[in-house]
Amino acid sequence: MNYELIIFYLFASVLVAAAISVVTVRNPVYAALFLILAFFSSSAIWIMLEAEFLGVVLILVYVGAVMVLFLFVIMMLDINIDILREGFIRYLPVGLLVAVAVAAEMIFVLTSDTIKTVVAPARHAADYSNTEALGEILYTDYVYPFEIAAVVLVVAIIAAIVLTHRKRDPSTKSQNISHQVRVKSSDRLRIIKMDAETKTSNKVGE
Amino acid sequence: MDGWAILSLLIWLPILGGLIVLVAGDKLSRPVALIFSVLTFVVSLPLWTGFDASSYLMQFEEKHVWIDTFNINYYLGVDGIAMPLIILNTFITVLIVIAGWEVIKKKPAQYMAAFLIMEGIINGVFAAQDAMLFYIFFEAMLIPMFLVIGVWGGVNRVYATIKFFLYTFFGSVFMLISLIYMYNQGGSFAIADMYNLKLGMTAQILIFLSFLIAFGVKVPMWPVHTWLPDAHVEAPTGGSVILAAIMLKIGGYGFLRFSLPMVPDAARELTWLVIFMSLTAVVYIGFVALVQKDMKKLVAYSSIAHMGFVTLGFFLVYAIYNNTGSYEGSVLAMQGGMVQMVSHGFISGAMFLCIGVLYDRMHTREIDAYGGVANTMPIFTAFFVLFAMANTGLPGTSGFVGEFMVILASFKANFWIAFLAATTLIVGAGYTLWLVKRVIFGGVANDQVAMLQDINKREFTFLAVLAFAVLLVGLWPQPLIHVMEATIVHIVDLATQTKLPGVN
Amino acid sequence: MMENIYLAIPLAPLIGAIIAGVFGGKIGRTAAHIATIAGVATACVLSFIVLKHIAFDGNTYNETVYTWAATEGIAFNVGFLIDNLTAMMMVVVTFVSLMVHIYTIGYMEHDEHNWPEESLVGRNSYQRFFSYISLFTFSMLMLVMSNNFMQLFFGWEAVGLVSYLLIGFWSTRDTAIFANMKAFLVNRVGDFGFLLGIAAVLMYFGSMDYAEVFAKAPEVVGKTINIYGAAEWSVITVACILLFVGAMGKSAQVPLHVWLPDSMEGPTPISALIHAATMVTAGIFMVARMSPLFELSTTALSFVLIIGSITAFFMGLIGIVQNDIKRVVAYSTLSQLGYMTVALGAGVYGAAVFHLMTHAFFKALLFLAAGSVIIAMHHEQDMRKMGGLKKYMPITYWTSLIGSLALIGFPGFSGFFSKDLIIEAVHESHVPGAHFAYWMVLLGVFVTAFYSFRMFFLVFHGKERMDDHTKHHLKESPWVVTVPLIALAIPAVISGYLLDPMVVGDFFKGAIKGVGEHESLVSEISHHYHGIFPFILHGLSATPFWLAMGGLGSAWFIYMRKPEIAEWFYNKFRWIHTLLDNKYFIDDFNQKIFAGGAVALGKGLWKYGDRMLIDTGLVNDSAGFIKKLAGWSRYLQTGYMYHYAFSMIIGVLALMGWIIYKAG
Amino acid sequence: MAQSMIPLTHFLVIGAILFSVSVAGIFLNRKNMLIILMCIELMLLAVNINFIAFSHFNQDMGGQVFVFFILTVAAAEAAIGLAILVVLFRNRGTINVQELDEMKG
Repeated sequence: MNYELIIFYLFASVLVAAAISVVTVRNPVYAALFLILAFFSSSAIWIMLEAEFLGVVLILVYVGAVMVLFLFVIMMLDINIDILREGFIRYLPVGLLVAVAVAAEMIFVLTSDTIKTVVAPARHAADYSNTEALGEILYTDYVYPFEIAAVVLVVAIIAAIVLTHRKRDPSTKSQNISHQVRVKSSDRLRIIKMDAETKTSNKVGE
Repeated sequence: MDGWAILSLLIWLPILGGLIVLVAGDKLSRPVALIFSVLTFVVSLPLWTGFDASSYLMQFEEKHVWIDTFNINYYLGVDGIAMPLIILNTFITVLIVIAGWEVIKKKPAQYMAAFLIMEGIINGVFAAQDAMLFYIFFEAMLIPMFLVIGVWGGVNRVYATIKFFLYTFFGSVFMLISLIYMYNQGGSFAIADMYNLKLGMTAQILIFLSFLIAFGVKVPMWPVHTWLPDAHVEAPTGGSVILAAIMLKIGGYGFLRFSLPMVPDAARELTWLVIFMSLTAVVYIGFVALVQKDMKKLVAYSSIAHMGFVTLGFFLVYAIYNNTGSYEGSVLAMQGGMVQMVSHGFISGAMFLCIGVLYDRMHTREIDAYGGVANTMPIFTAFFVLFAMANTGLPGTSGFVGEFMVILASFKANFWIAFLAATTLIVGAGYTLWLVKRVIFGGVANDQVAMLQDINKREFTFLAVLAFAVLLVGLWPQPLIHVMEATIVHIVDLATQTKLPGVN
Repeated sequence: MMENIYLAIPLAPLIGAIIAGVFGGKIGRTAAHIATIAGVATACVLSFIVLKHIAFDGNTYNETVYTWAATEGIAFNVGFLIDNLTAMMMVVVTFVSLMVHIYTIGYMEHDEHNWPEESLVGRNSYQRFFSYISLFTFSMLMLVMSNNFMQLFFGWEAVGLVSYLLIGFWSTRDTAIFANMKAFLVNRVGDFGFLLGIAAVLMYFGSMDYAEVFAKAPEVVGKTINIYGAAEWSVITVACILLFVGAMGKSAQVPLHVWLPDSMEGPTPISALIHAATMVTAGIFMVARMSPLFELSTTALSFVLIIGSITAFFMGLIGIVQNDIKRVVAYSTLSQLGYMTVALGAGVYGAAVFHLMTHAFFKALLFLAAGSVIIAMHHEQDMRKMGGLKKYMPITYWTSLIGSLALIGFPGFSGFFSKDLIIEAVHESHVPGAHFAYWMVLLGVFVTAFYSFRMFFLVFHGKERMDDHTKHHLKESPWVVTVPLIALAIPAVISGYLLDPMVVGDFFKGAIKGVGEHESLVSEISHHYHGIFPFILHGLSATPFWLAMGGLGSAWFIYMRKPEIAEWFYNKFRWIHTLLDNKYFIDDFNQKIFAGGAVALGKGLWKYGDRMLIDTGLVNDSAGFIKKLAGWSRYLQTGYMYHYAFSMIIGVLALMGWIIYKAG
Repeated sequence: MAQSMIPLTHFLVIGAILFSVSVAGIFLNRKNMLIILMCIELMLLAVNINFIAFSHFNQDMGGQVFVFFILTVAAAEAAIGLAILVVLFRNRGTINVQELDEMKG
């Protein structure tokens, strides 16, 4: 057994174990943490596949941003875990059955001869930069999709804000500067015409 | 007039007119609609005067590329069977505008616009020489009719509109499939190209059946006729008139334009089916008409029976050949069917207008609510009896011509076909005269009848015009028959040549 | 020149009809009847000119007026064929029509009394009536002048239409509008056969034109047609029987006779014109016209003969029990039409047409006389309330007597010649069924005499049974009524003397073809014939005369001398009376089985076929099924996101499995 | 160092297992929307592994570009998904999927 393969199996088993943990642990916080572990392991596997840039990005973006967001949300919400765990055991057989079926089918396909005959390419030289290669193709052929992706992100940001933005309580008092500036005297003071008041109280006594 | 694109004008002028009527608003809508309908009618007249009756070729042709990818063209033209129907359409529309003049109080502008637009679309159906164009007009026509019944209809109008729409729509999708199939086989949507397309027997039979469903629903043939009585009963008078006078004709026209020339071998194979359905329509529906309690329903059923003659006449050609070994008599039969279509346009239109006249006064169509109308409306009675007699196929009226020709020809096909077809003489007279007896004759039945006013000048105008038409065609059908002769002969030619691949 | 005359003859009454019908309200009564009478008078005068031109100068005319339609080499023309037969019919039609027109002035003078006060349709009924009878004259002329089957059918139906309009003329009377619908429908049954007959002719002869068809007839003789099963029918027989079915409808032969008695609901002038003299004889005329075809089929002739003889006898019997004066005459008309049909069946078409002519005169006379009585009786038609009218209405009395004598075939009167000839011919005939027919017509003579004079005695003699008010107003009718009576009485007597040229001679030579056996029949009769007076003398000693005298005598004895005999007979043989009074229950049968059956069938088809099977079953239930299906599939829509997700996953799983299975 | 010793199948199988686990996760944690979201992330990860494996073995950068975009979109999706979750919790007081049956017809 070769050194490289050992490393692969190591990360792969961690990855699988972490993934299983994600779906089985009681506490969502743990689940999130196991997910982070899974990302780490897969990032390692990616790097073994000469996708260094993406491996790094996975950790930076996912672990650094997305998973933090997850944790943040989990902790923010006051979730009753027991209710959410209901039926876990009941569905276990079905879940396993489906999972095994999916896995079996996929593995059946993946271990077919056509895929086995694919020969691994030669390793790149040490000075090969995956980032540079990716960047080259990304900013040339895929420049429009890249820009669209940027737009998608912006939309996501705005959407997230819009969704979670809370309306202010109408009873809260606040200033509206532009209204204050634009105010006219007539808005504040109204002059009306009326008949002069006569003293009537005197007559009552008579 | 050659320089004028008359057919395009006939399609788009009324549609434009309809839009203008919409813009003009309720007050101006009636005169504007009248102007446009009369204008369209006038424009349609050169079709008759400029028509070369000795040729079966398409005339007044117009052709422009429309959708290049699928070889779909804006291709218009008329021959001897389309031309009379277009003129019938423009003629009837004028009468409808007049008939709806005072009667329609709810949204008159929309009402008039719907009919003008429908007129244009139906002209398109008759003029289209490209199957896809035909199909589009064929379907588009449903929309204004749907609105007319749905908006100005009676109590159960929603049921009737949906039934009407689904029925006809159900039929036409099959036709679309067939047209696309033939396009895939021949690479062209032009109807003339489809005539030359060789098709195997299975394909022909399937195509024939799809056409049969599409046009059979429209005609309507038994047993897919039940939408018609409902639609008629719920439709306003104008809607009924257009429905009976024009829209039903599209079914018959479709048989002549599509079924017979495109899939003659299948038509020969399945001719028994069509003849069976036609005779059922004549006999069965005749008896059903006898027991109707609603005047409009009665006339609607009589329409179905009369249209049975149309389909019978069209499909006698093979039966005649089987019986006598020659095609002699098939032209007579087919012309009989065509004349019957035109004549039925006049007569059923007139009958529905008459019922409309009564309905406007009494607000009921129940036969039992009437009786002795002659005592209060003598002039109306004269017209009503005339049209009723035309409905029974009395010689001298247009109703006779078609039935006479078809029965004469059907004897060549088979004694029993003629026998069953001729029963209409008795049954048709039975239901019509019984209607006349119960509604028109007798003593004044009730106070409402006693209060009836005779027809006014407007009503007199449209009834008189129709009466004139009915008598003219009845007394001298030769011009009409002459105009379609060459085309019908050509269609019989096409229908009698096999199109199976490998033959010829 | 002659062409214009031919054209003018039908058109003149048509123009009159249009003037009176369309503008009747504006121009008033007098102008309307002047216009129509002028039209018919023109036609009548011109008809006499034509008769002279054709019959005496020996011309025939057969030309097309215009082409109604032409297709596939078959021309449907409107045209005239004027030969001796036509010319004679034209004279009869226009003359009787003219008389009836004049008579109508008197008969319809107070027609407004027949309408409800407020009825608008009754307001111009007088003009309308004139318009109708002129229109009828036009139609009838088109029928007889036709030179082709299409126009024949046009005239055929057109006279039917006018008959319909006139029977139901008093449209506020329920019986009238029932009768007119019945008349039209029964006629339509006949027309149904007639149209099929025309279709058969077109198919096998390839033409609509009489001349062409007759010319081609010998070629068609051997052809057969397969109608049902394996039996092959001769084409000619089938065509002739079908055509004759039309004649049965129009000429009211059993079993299509039911409409004629009911048609008496119409005003009397039209009973005379349409339902006695002209329209009902159209069938006879048609068969005579088609004689070259009928000659070729003995089967068809036999059929005609038997139908005719049944009608002649059994319809006469019903006449005995009728109490309505018009209905007696109506049943007598049926019976006489039977005689004509018998003559046709025996192959002596000339005799049939001859009887048609004489009958037209004397029967129109009888009807008009009956009408005159009805006027005097203030529209009371029940004979039991009449009697002793002789002294009040001398002209009516004498003309009626002439008519009745002519009807029973009293020697010297027109009916004698024609009827005797028919009986003689049937006696000599060898057509199958002739023997039966002979006895029928012979017994018919007795019956005819009996009911005719029963009516005559009941009306004009005996006790005055009317109420005082009516009696007080009894008087002879005005001249417009009596002049036509007298004018018709003359030919009712003398037209019989035309026997010599018309039947024995070769008057109908070109128009009516008797070939083979029947030719010899005619010649055999001619052989016995030695001039008009020996014929009368011979008639005095023959059986029919004594039968007629017997009928006359017994009528006199029973109704004048010993009315108790009728009473006794009535009590003794009530079932016979019931049978006759109910017209052999044919009406009830038709009403129940055909009318009721058609309505029941229609209801059944509508209820179970249209509404249940198609509408509910096919249409609404298929819509309902979709609705139900949607209802079920609605349960699949739980609204739980994860259910959708699961089904998606399972779907992917299944799809993957399927792809693997296919690939593996 | 000419060639990698690990065959393509290995990577793909890892991806497959990861995918199956996440499918099972969705089944098992049918009520907890948070875990479901995480399972979706895992699924995307499995897909990404496949992309990268193929990209490597076929020497085609296109696969990596795809992964790049998937990451982007997944990030966006997570952000919006969590935002929805927060709103949901705020309105309904629960993230129990079983109580969310507003779409039921």
